[in-house]
Amino acid sequence: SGDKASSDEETIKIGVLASLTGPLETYGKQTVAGFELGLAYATEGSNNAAGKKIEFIVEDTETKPDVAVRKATKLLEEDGVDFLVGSSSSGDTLAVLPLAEEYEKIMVVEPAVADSITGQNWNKYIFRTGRNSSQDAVAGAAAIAEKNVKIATFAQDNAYGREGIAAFKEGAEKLGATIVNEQYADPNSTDFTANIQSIINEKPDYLYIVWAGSNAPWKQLKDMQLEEQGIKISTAAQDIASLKTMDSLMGMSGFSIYYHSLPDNKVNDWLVEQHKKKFDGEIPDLFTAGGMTAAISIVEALKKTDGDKDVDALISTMENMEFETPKGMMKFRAEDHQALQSLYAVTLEEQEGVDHPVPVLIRELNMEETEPPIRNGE
Amino acid sequence: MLLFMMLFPFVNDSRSMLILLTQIFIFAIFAMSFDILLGYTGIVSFGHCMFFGIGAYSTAIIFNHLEATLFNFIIGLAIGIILSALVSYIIGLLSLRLKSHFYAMLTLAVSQLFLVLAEKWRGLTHGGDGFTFSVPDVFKDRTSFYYITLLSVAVVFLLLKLFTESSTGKVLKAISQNEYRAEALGYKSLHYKLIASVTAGVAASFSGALYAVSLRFINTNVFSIEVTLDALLMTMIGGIGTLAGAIAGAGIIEFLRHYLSELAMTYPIFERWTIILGLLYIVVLLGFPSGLAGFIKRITLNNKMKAKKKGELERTTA
Amino acid sequence: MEVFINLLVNGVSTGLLIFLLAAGLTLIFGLMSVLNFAHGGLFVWGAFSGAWIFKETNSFLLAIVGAVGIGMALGWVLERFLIRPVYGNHVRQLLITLGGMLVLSESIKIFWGPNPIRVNLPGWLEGSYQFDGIIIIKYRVFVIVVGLLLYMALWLLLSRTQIGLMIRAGVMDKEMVQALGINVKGLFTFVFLLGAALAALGGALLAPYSGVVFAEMGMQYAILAFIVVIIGGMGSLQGSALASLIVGVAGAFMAYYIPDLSLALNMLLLAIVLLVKPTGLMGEKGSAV
Amino acid sequence: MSLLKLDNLETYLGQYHILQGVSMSVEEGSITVLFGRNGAGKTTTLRSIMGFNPSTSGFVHYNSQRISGISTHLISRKGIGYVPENQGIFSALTVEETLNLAKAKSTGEAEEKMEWMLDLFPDLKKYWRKKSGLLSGGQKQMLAIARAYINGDGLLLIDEPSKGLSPIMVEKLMESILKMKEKTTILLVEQNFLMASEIGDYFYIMDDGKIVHEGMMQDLKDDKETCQKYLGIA
Amino acid sequence: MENILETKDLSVSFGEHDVIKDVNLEIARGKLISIIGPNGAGKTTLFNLLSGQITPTKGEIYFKNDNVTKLSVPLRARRGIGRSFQLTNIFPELTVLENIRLAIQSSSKDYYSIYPRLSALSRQQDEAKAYMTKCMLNGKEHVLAQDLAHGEKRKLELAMLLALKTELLLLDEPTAGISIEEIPAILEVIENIKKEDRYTIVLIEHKMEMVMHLSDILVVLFNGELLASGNPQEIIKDQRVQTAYLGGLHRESIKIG
Ligand SMILES: Nc1ncnc2c1ncn2[C@@H]1O[C@H](COP(=O)(O)OP(=O)(O)OP(=O)(O)O)[C@@H](O)[C@H]1O
Ligand SMILES: Nc1ncnc2c1ncn2[C@@H]1O[C@H](COP(=O)(O)OP(=O)(O)OP(=O)(O)O)[C@@H](O)[C@H]1O
Ligand SMILES: [Mg+2]
Ligand SMILES: [Mg+2]
Repeated sequence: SGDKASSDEETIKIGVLASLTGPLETYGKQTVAGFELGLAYATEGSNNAAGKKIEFIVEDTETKPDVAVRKATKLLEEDGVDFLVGSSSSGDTLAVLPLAEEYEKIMVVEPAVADSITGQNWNKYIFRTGRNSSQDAVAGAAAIAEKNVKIATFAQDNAYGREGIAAFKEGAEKLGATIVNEQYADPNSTDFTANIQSIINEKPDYLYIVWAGSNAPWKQLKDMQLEEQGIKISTAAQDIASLKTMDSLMGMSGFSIYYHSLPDNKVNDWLVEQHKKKFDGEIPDLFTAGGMTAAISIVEALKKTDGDKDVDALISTMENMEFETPKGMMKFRAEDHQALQSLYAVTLEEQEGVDHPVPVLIRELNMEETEPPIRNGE
Repeated sequence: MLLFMMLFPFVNDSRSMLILLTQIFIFAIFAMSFDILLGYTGIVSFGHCMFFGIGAYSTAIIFNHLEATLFNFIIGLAIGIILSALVSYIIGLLSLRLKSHFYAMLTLAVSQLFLVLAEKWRGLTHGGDGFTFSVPDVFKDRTSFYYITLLSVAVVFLLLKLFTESSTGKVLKAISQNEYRAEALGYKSLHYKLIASVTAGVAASFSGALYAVSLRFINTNVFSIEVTLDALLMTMIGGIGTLAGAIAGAGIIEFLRHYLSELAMTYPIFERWTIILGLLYIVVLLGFPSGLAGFIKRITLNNKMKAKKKGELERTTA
Repeated sequence: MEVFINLLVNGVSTGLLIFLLAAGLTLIFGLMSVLNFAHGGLFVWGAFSGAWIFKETNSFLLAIVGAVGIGMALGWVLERFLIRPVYGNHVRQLLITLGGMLVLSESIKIFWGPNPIRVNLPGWLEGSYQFDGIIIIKYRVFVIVVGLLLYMALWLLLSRTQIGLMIRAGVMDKEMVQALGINVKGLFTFVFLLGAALAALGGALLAPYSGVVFAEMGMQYAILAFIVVIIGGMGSLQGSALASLIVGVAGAFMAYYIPDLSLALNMLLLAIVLLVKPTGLMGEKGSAV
Repeated sequence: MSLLKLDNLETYLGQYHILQGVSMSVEEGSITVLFGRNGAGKTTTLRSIMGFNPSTSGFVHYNSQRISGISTHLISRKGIGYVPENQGIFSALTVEETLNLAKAKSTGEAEEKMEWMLDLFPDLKKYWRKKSGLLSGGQKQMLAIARAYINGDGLLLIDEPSKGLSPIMVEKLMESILKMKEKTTILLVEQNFLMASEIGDYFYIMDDGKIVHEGMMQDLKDDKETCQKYLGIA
Repeated sequence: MENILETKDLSVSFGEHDVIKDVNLEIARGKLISIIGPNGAGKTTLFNLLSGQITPTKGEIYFKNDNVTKLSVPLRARRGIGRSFQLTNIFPELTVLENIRLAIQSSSKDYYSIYPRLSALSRQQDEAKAYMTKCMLNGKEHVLAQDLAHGEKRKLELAMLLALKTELLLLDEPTAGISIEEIPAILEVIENIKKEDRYTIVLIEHKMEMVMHLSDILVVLFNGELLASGNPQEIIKDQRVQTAYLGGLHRESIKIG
């Protein structure tokens, strides 16, 4: 139990929760790969920070909240971890949040997006390096919304879709755009043409889409000839697996959270290089960067406290802490511990020798621009 | 066995094992409730998760709005149980006269409607993301919660056992074999099926409530078809028509899951452990249609027969 | 008016696509009285292998044929090892094919990884026609044509040959049918393979519809197919066709006019039909209760 | 010449040794009756001939061809029709469908045979479109016989046709079977001694899986001792 | 004498096929009535109407002067109409004892108790054994019903029916498929039941010898209509019955016992 680890003052343990099997397993694997690289980067390969050895233990949540709780408890109690990192799904993460509070350990949330993690379900031990839905939405709005622009929205009829659109709407309207139609579709549906039809009827300038997961409507959007009717599509350019399904959106402008060629900084250069070296020429993906960021944030905090694991010291250090990440500088906002970060306005372009549409930078949306509203009521 | 389980926390101080066992107990209750339908009454329901979910959400929502006291837990539990009883009664009344597979699909449909409801009634459920809530301290403590669930399994097992041994239970068994004949003996089969489905619904709701408390979090997953499938796997593998089989099944499945996914950390081929579970399930269905419990029963029966034969042989030769 | 036509065409085409999926299921159920949950697994295998073959060979025909072939091979394995031992027992069929379903859809990930994969179309099926507000997607027309042709072929097979009769009789008394000189085992295998072929074909045709395929779609579409088959009346080919069209068209109109209800539409339809007419729209009297 | 010949047939059901060396032969154009008490193995004998319960040793020859060891549908196609003990009615098929099915792999002139059967059993014509499961017991029996005859007219194996039939039906059935005898050979299993002795030419008596007695039917009627011993008839 | 069961213009048709036509039946308490009639005459259907498996298209059924036409199968069983089935109809995977106990449980009005009552259990056990003795099933208590020989299954049917303690017993061909040697045993059981005066028995049977031996009253059903009813010896001489049902064969008889 706990005392074994605490007797070993010299080691700092981090428990990483991720979906290694189940529908989100690619996300989980990226996080883990990124985390490992991030640790190497931040400790310059020594896995030592402020004189302490850093270890990490990975557990598979299987994208099931009950398993996540069990694994988290195991990490906290048996392995005696000092930090939790994770996880791939919002559900798993939400289920683990109270444990962080109960055991008084810091949890770095990456890459779960649900606003409520830093909103109503937040507690002071929670820090999030991943972006949240609202940031996405603000970035999405910033990429297309301006005065007198008519925008229709289309999203999955679930919490992710609804939340994303609500935040987008707020952001877009602030920028002077009007939302003319909101469509939500059964994420499991075969046929989205009716929703698309309804959008066409409103003749908007833009169609903004919030969609995660497999059964995406891209193909049908193209079939319905939206572009030809003067409706521009905009959505998030997500991980590479998703990009591979977005062939028909070539030329679209939207935003990206991360793509290896978008940020221009040395951390990212290092990541791309090392990742390719380690994984057979493969480029890092969306959540690889996220995993790395989570690792860096922890190591940086430890460096600042000089290896002090005292949780209150760590919290006060991390609040307002700025740190270098593959996506440039980030900062944990003091109020809700959400990392403010850059997102990227992009267009999708075809590139020689790449089997998916490549997000090409239009401009970086800096952390002030993408700053989401504070929702944890404190 | 029970004694061993009682002593377990003293001999083993691994918390995650404790949680795993707690989880197994909760699912054991759920699987037993499913067994009342599948094993004792011959009703296949593909929507059993709805009662699990109703129980879980009732408790969770109460704790989300009221204080985390034991009294409120009882209230949540009661609401869940009443709702489940009501829902199972109504669904049963409408559809239990359908043939097995139609009933299965109908329950699936209704449970999916509950999923949609939970997804859409955001004000109450916070949609698919779900919400966390706090629970009374006795439930927070892993050891005391372990004992609470252990006690619950024992009590539910006992109650259901009594139920299946009662006249009503006997009639259920008879109905599952020959409904037509049972009617001619004066038993209204619909009444009995309703009793079975309400009993099962109530027990499932109870396990759902415990589940929510154990997580201190809830989301729409509790209404997902996987939850029903789990109950099905557990009951089938453990052996239908024997409540103990359902408990064993819950244990087997959860442990297998646990160790296979652990193995996956070192041997990536085990990442596809769902296949192994699926194959196991198929093998059990084909090879031991009565599950583990049935298999054991058969072996002991065979041994008894052999012993008896031997005895007879000795007598005749003597 | 344009809206109406668009919705109708798309709805009909979706309906026919669902029909392809349901046809195999209803065939296997109606004739052999087997409830095959693994149908969804065959379907998803059809979808993945079709997409994959097309990517490798760039021949749509080959993709379809290959997908159907693979579907049939898997169907053979299923019939031989899972279903044959449980003919005649609905509950066990339901349970065991569910296991088959789990294994089939999980094993997709061994071959193609856990990520969804994109599906392409040959040039001649890409794009759509547009006449003033009316947008007709070429591929949907193609699906409508294929769906109608298949419906006719199946209908002929069942009404013009005695296969249907033989198999129905075989379900009631297998030995007696053999005693009439009919090779029942062969026939059962044939029908099952036909059903598997239809499932795989449905998968291969659906894949380019939305443009992506993913392993989890098996369960999703298995449920959809079951819903349609039950609404139509178990085992009735016409019923399945009708129900597929209803689900397709109602889905399209509902998503347009009352989008809030569309999430629950199929389940509501199913529940209503089961409660009002348990035998389904065209089911035989008395078979459901 | 004997049309069907069983040679020392041994059959197991599960672990039970049911047929323990059954030998018998059926002459072409005759009605041969197989008697025996409940559980003697009569049904099993017929089922072994049809290949449902294949024998583990011994032979069955039909028309001098060996048919033991091949599958049922091939045995049937040689022209053997079978009326099972439980009638084997396809309850959801109509009379019409059932008889059409019988024609599918029929040997000989199916149409003619069908017409003749409908003449013999006019009830079948009356309920032509009715589901066979809804027919009364006697009607089902007629359907089963017609089905077997239409399907194969070389040899008919009939298992207890008079079970559950009214006296007049039994009488009619006897007449029909006698008429059928003109066109086909029949092996009949029967409990109703009265009926069988009236129409049979030759008989076998089975007990405990063995043939214990055989002879001409006329002789049996006078053989009170055998009747008493094996058939419980005084 | 009081009638335990009466039907008024009872009719049923399936589609356009009238199976039972205006049957007016009066069954006196304590008698054994046999129904004979050609195959397909509607005998089983008449039983199905009386016990409630099917509902008539027209007409009423009175049991002990109460109109029971609209009651369901189980409710009629509870009132006292019990039946056996033409094809054996038991609980295959329960033991013989359990099969009978289910009937006893019903007759002792122990319908819905949801906890086991030990005293009732042992009492029911003893009672079940008594019925087993009565129906000559001794020693088979713990055999699964499906493993019984055919004749024994028929006896079990009878035992269950008796254990239901209904006043009216409808027996549908209790000797169907039973070999000649075993018939006397079943006959004996029925005779024993008949001796106890509290039962009224309606029997469907094709074995004329048996019918003549047992019946107080003979009813002839033909094409769904009551053709004749009355004293067996007279009925059987009726020309119509001779041509429609008996044919020539009945003259030579099968010896029973
Ligand atoms: N599936 C089986 N497994 C084991 N024994 C069986 C099986 N089927 C039948 N038997 C036994 O085989 C024996 C012969 O049965 P068979 O049906 O051939 O008798 P039968 O002479 O036709 O009797 P009946 O006059 O009752 O029809 C009986 O003792 C029966 O119990
Ligand atoms: N559910 C039904 N639907 C349609 N017709 C039916 C149904 N049940 C019975 N019949 C018909 O009613 C008639 C009478 O059948 P029933 O079974 O009552 O005859 P039965 O007198 O018992 O004959 P048997 O002596 O052969 O048993 C038959 O012609 C049968 O086809
Ligand atoms: Mg026999
Ligand atoms: Mg009858």
